[in-house]
Amino acid sequence: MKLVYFAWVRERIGLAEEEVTPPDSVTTVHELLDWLKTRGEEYAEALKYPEAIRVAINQEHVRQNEPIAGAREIGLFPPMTGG
Amino acid sequence: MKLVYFAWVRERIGLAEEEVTPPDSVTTVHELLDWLKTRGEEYAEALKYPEAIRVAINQEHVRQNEPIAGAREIGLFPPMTGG
Amino acid sequence: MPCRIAVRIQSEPFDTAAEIADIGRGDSDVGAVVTFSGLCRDEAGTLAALEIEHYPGMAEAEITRIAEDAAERWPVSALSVIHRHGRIGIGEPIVLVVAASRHRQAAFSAAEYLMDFLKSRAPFWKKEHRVDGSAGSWVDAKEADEQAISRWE
Amino acid sequence: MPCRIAVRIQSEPFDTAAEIADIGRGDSDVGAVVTFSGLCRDEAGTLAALEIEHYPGMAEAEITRIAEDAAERWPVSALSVIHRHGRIGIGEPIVLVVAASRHRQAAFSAAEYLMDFLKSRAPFWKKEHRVDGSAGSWVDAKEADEQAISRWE
Repeated sequence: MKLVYFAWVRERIGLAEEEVTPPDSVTTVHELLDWLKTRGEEYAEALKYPEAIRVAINQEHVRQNEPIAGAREIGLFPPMTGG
Repeated sequence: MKLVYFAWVRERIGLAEEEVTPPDSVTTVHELLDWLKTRGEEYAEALKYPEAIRVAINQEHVRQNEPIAGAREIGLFPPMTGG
Repeated sequence: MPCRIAVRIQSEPFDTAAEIADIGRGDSDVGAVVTFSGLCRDEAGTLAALEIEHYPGMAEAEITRIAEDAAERWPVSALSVIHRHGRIGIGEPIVLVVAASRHRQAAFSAAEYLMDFLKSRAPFWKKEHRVDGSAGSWVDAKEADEQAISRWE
Repeated sequence: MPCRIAVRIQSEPFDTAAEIADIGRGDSDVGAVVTFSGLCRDEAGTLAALEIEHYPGMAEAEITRIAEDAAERWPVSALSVIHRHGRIGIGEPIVLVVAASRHRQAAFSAAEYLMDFLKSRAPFWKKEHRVDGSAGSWVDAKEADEQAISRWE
């Protein structure tokens, strides 16, 4: 699946997007965040406060307990400041 | 004092404004309306439903129980439909 | 900072964009501008235009009083109101309210308050011009407009 | 009549007057047009500009969803939203919401609803550019914006 990062999540991870294949044990957004944190210093730093991370699956907002099955694209970003 | 009329009050009375000198017994707006109704058919028709008449003294809204002492200009008109 | 209040009664059309640009000018602290445009509307397809009569002097004074009340209730930095009189064709603007503030809710509330009071307190009256040339009638005041005021009390 | 919804995300400035004119065009039943313009604001005098990042695709989709919700709640005939991205100078418009309706309260409510949800649901992020050239920080989301949503529930 494709992960896309925005704002300070993107800056801290150092990537705008990437393809990942999490292990089968990763079934929810929350588990995905935990798994990502194991992928390196910059991920651990970017995702240190998971409650500050907003998530979209296939470009729709979801909560962190949402299953990720069927997700083509998951967006991770800080609280939005539009308008 | 000067009376000014607007919209259908003006049309029914047939005047946009006039100078009047009501008798001393006329002390409130309500009494002024009653007195005006005695001045002719067109006044009686225009002021037939006093609850439909809005009043301004010196260009400020007042209720019909307001005293008219000190009034330089009294406006009589239907409910407003601005905006 | 006191609120800048501008009230104009005129027969000419106005330039909404210029009014919006004016109200933010030279004030880098304005984050929100809300406008309300009231257009001449033809409900039944029988209307050619509206003729708007007003009480000169009182119209300006009353709208200014309403704007001052709004400026006391919400932290707005500028309020502008333009109200036209005379003949207004279908689709043309009749009234424009512009409210500027640091905060969007203040700008929204001030504009809405102004329009609510303007509708039933500002001395303007509308008469219809019919498409078929027959004499139109005076537009009746709406009970809903009178009631709209009570929610601000 | 269904509500016409138009959503545009662009880096270019927009012409507010043209947007207002467009929304009323060919619809003689529109009596009320409410606009909200959100301008780039400099609170402390230290800001040179804002850089606005967005999630392409999702930004349009999410604003469209918010507009559709608004159109279900109030009888609006048209809703337009333009949101800019990229570098925006102080005083420049960032976002424009235009709501058209027969009734002013519907237009006001729809515009206010749209802005409230847009603030904390549309995927945009603001980064500061400082006057002194130093690296600015990402603008924090405001608790007040999150709370503004709850009044519509």
